[in-house]
Amino acid sequence: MSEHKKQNYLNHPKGLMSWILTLDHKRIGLMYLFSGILFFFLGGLLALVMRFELAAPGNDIISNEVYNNVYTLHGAIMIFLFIIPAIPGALGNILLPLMVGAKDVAFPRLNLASFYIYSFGALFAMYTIINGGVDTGWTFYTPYSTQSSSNVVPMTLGIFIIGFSSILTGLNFIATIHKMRIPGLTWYKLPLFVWALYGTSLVQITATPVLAITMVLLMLERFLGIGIFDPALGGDPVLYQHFFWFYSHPAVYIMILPAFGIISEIIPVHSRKKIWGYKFIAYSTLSIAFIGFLVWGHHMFTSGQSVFSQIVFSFITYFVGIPTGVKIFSWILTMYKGQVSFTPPMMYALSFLFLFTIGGLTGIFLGAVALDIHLHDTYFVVAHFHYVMQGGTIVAFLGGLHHWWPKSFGVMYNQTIANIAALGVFIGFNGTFFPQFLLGLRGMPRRYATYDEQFVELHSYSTFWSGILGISIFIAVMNLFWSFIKKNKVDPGSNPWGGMTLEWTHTSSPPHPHNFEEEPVLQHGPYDYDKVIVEKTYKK
Amino acid sequence: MSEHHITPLRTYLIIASLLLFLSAVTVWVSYVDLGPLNIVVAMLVATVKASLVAFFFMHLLWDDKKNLTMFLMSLMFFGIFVTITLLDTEFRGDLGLNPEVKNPINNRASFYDTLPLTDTHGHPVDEHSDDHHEDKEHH
Amino acid sequence: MLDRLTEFFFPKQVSTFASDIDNLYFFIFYSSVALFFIVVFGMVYLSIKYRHRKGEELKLTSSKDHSNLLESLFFIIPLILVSITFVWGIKSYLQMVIVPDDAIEIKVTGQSWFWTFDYPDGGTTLNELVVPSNTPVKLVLSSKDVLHSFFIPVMRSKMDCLPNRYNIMWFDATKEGVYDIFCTEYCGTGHSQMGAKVIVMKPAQYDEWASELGSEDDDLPLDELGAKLYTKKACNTCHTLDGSALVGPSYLQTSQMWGQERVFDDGTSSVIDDNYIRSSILEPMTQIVAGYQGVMPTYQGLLSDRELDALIAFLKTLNEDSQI
Amino acid sequence: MSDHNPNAPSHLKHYFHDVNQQYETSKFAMWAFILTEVLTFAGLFVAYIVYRSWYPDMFVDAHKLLDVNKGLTNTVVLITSSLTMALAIWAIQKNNKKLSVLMLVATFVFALAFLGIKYLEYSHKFEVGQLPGLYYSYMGPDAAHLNNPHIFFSIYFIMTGLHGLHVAIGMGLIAWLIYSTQKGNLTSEYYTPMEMIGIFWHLVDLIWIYLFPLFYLIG
Repeated sequence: MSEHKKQNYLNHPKGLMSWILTLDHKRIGLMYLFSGILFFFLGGLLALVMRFELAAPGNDIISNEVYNNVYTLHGAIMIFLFIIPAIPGALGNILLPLMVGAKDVAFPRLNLASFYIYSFGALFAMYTIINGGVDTGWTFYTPYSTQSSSNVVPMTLGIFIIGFSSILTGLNFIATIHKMRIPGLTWYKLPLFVWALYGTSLVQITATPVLAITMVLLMLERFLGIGIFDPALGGDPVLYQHFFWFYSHPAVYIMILPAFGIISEIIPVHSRKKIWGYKFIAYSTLSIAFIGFLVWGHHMFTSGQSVFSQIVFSFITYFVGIPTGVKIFSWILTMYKGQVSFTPPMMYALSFLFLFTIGGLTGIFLGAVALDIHLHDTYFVVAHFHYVMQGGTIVAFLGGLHHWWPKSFGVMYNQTIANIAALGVFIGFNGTFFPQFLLGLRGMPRRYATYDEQFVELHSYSTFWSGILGISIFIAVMNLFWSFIKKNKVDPGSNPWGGMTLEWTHTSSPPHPHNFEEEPVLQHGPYDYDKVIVEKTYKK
Repeated sequence: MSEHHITPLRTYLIIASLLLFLSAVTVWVSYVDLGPLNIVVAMLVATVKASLVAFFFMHLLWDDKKNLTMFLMSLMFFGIFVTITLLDTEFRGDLGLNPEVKNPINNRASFYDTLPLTDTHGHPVDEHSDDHHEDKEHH
Repeated sequence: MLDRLTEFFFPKQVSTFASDIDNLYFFIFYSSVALFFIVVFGMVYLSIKYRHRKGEELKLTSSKDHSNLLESLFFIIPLILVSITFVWGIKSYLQMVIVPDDAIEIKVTGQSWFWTFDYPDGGTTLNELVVPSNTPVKLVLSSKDVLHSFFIPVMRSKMDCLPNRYNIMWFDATKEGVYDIFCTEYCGTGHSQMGAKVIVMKPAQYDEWASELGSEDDDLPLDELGAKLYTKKACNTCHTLDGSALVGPSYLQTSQMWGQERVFDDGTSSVIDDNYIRSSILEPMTQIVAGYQGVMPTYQGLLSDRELDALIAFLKTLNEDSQI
Repeated sequence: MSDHNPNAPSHLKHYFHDVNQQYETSKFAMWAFILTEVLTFAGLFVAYIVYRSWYPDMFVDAHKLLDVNKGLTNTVVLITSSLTMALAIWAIQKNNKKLSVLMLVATFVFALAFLGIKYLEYSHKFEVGQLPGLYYSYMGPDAAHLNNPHIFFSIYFIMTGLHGLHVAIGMGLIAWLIYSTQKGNLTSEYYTPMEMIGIFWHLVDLIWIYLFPLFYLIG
C-alpha cells in the first residue's frame, strides 16, 4: 500500500506526453488553471496601464487609439479568456468527478478537446494583440465594428472558437452530474458546488450558441455586407445588441454561479456548521440560471428600444435580485452556532459577501429605467460590474484556490501571508472601485481616454488604490506558488480543513490518478457537522 | 442484452409516408391565398412534421424523459429569444408619442442606385439601346 | 441635509425631472445601505461570536439549518423594496418619455467626434446647444456614421443616436447656465473629445439670439471669423495650430506649404491653394493626405461660403504670424 | 485497482459502471448537443422573423424568385434519407449488417442528391446575381422595385448554407459509419455511434422541415 500511496495524478503517468495527451480530468483542470491565471495577469496588466493613464486628464502615457485598444483587450481577455472558460474549467474539472464519486468526467476525450479548442481560440486573441489590437470595445457594437480597420475578425473568430470549448465543457459537466453519481448520492446530498456547476453548464450550453451565431453574422457583415446589423445597408444596430446581450447577460451568470458554489463550499467547512437553507440555495441557483435569460434588455435602456420592452425588462430584472439575496442571507446564517476559523479561504469568503452585496445592491439602481438613463455607460456601471465580477467571482476564485490548493497539490501555503494578501485585495479593491461609483453619478462617461478637470481627484484615488490591489493579488498568487518550493513543503494531510464532501473524506491529497481506491460508499451528507466529527489533518 | 426499445418497421414506414403526405399538403395549401393565415398554417404543418420526426425517428417517445425535457428546453429558450426580441422590434415608437422613432431615415441601401436594371437572366439591360433582342439569343 | 448630499453625489439638478430621479436614487440608496449593514453586521457578529476559540476541540455544531420565518423575511422584504423601486422607476421613466406638445424641436446629429444642432428657424450650430429656460425642448437625435449617445448629466437624460432611425429626448431646463454634454456610446478615436456645451438662456435672450443666429458674424473681419470658426466648428478636435499632427494634418503645416505640392494617399497630388482647402473641407474623402486616416466628415451645408472664405483667410494668417 | 473486470464488453469505458449507463450518458449528451444546434439556428430564425416583420412585402416578392419545385424535391429527398437512416438503425438492431450498410449507403446517396440540388439552386442564383449583401446585382423586372432584397438573400444563403454545411458534416459521419459497420465494429450489442449520428441526421431533416415553408412557401 505505501508505494501505492505515493502514486498520485501529478507523478503517476510520467513524461511530457502524458500531460499533453492526458485524459485525466484533474490534469486538464490544472492546464485550465495555469492558462487562466496567465491570461488573468495579462488582463490585469492592461487594467493597470489604463488606470495609470487615467490618473491625470489628458493623454500623458498613451494616445486615444492605444487606450481604446487597451480597454477593449482588457475586457475581451478578462471575460472570454479568463472568467468564462478558466473558472468552471479549472475548479470544475478538478473537483466535479471527485465530488460525485466518479473516476472521471463522462467524456474525457471531449474534455481534452475542449481545452485544446480553448487554447486554439486563445491563439487568435494573442494574434490580435500582436497585430495591433482591436478598438471596438469587448461588445463589438455595430456599425463601428463593421467599419473599424482594427483586427475585429481575428478576435471574433477567437471568441467563436472559445465558445465551443465552453459548450463542450458544459455538455461534459451536465452528463457527469446526471449520470456518473455514485449510488445513494441523490440530488439533495450533492455538494452545492456541484449544483452551481450544473446551473453554469445549463447556461453555457444554452447561451453560447447564440454568441457563436452572432460572431458569425458579424464576420459575414464585414466580409459580405449582409446588411443585418449594418444600418447603411438596411440593418439595425439595436438588433445586434439584442443578439449580443442575449448571450452576454446569461454569460455574467456563467461567471457568478461557480463563485456562489465555491462560497457555499467554503463557509460551511470553515465554520464547521451545516449550510443554512440547502434547498433554498440549490433552487435559487437554477432560478437565477433561468431568469438570467429574460433580462438582457437592461443593458440597452438608452438604445432606443420600445417603451414597452424597457418596462418588461426592468420588471423581470428585479426578480433576479431576490434569489441572490436569499443566498447571501443563508450564507451568513450558516455561521450561526458554528466554530468559525479565520483561515485564508474564509477571509476571501467574508470579503466576497461584503463586496458582492455592494455589487448586487448597485444592480438595483441600474434596474430602474429612470435612473439607468442617467447612469448608463458611466463609471457607475464600470464600478457595478467590477464589484460583481472582480469583487465576486475573482475573490471567490482566489478563495476556492486557497481552499482546494492542499487537495490538488498536496502542499500547504503560508497562511499568514495569504491572510495579509486577502486583506490587501479587500482594501485595494474598495479603494479602486468605490470612487468610481461617485464618478459615474457625477456623469463621467465610460471608455474615455481623457476627461474633464472636475473628475481628477476621484480618478487619482482610484489609480493609487489600483496599484495596491494589483500588488496584493500578485502576492496572493505568488504565495500559493511559493508552496511548491522544496524547502517549505508541508504535508496538509487528506483533509486539512475538515471538509465532509467526498473529495476530502475519500481521497488522498493530491488524489490518486483514478480518484478513489475503490468506489466510495456515502456515509453522511455533504455538511453533516451536526452528526459527525471529522478531524482536521492539518494543525497550524 | 440490449433492452433498448426496437421500433417496429411498420411504424417507420407509416411515419415516413405521413411526412411525405404532409409535405404535399403544405405545398398545396401554399397556393390557396389565405392571407396572414398562410404562414400560420405552414408553421402548424411544419410543427406536426417536426414532432413526428422527433418522437418516432428520434425515439423521444420511448426514451428516458430527460431527453425530451432537454429538447423542450431548447424550444422554450428559442421561444424566449423570439418573443422578447419582438417585444422591442414590434413596439418601437409605441404609445404613439414619437412617430419619428418608428420610421427609418434612409431605408434603402445606397448601392442600389448604381445597380443597372437587368433582365430575368441577370444580364444588364440598357433601356435606350435597341439591340435588346440580341441579348436573348446569346444563350 | 438631503440637498447637501445631493450636491455631493449628483451634478446640478437643471431639468424638471432631475429632482424626482435623485429622490428615487436616495430611496434605493438608503434601503440598500440598511440591507448592507444588516449583512455586514450579521457577518461580523456571527463570525466573531461563534469563532473557534484557541484550544477548544471540535464539537458537533447545531443542526439548525432553516427557519421558515427568516426565509420568508429574506424573500418578502427585498420583494417589497424592489416593487416600490420598480413602480417609482417606471412612473418617472414615463415622465421622461412623454414629450409635452408645445416643446421646441431641435434636431441633433452626432458625427465622428462633434455634434451639430439644427434649430426650428433654420440656424445651425456646432458643439453648442442653446435652449431657452423654463420651456420644454424636444431633441430629435440621429447620427451620420456610427452609434453615439447624447448625455446631459445635469438634465439626467441620455439617448443613443442611431444612423438609421430618429430617437427622441426632451427636457425642460429650469436654471440658466452653461453645462456639459458628453458622448457616452463608444464611437472611435475622438470619443473622449466629443463633448459639447448646452447653454440655457432666458427666453427673451434666446429669441434675440435665435433671430440673428445666421447673421451675427457679418461685421467680423474674415480672418477673425476664421479663428472663431476654428473652435466653433470643432476643427480643433482633429487639426492643431502648433504643427503637431493629430487625427488630421496640422493647419500650421498646411499654411507653411502654401503654393507647394501636397501628396495624397492614392499617389495623386495637388497644389495647396484656396480651391484645395475648399474642396478638402466639402469633400474630404477625395483628397486624403498621405499617412492620415480618411475619417473627416463632410462639412457640406454646415459652412456658408462666407465662413469658408473666413477659414481660408485664417489659414493664410497662420503662415505670416509664424514668420514674424 | 480491479476496475478492468475481464468479462466487460470491449467497448465499455473503465469509468462507467455498465454498458447501459454509458449508452444513456451518450444519448443524453447527444440531446444536450441537439439543444445547442437548435439555439444556433434560433439566432438565424430570429433574424428571419425580425426582418420579415420589417420588410413584409419585400420578403413575399423576393421569395417568388426561389424555385418551389427544387425545394419540394429537397424536402422529399431529406425525408427519405431520414427514413433510410432509421431503417439502418433498425437493421443493425436486428444484427443484419448487410441491410444496415445498404441503408446507410442509401442515406449517403440521398444526402448527396440534396447537396446536388442545392448546388443547382445556388449556381442559378450566382449566375443571375441574387447574392447576399453587397454582391447583390439582380434588378430584373420582378425585383427592381424591391426594398433591400439583399437582406432576404443574405438570410436565405446563411440559413440554407449553414444547413447545407450540417448536411455535409452528416455525410462525413455516415461515410465513417458505413466504414465501421462494414468492418464489423458496430453490432446489435454496440451501435451507439450509429444511433447518435442518426439523431443528428434527423435534426438536420427537422431544421429543413422548417426552412422549406419559411423560404419557399410564403405565398
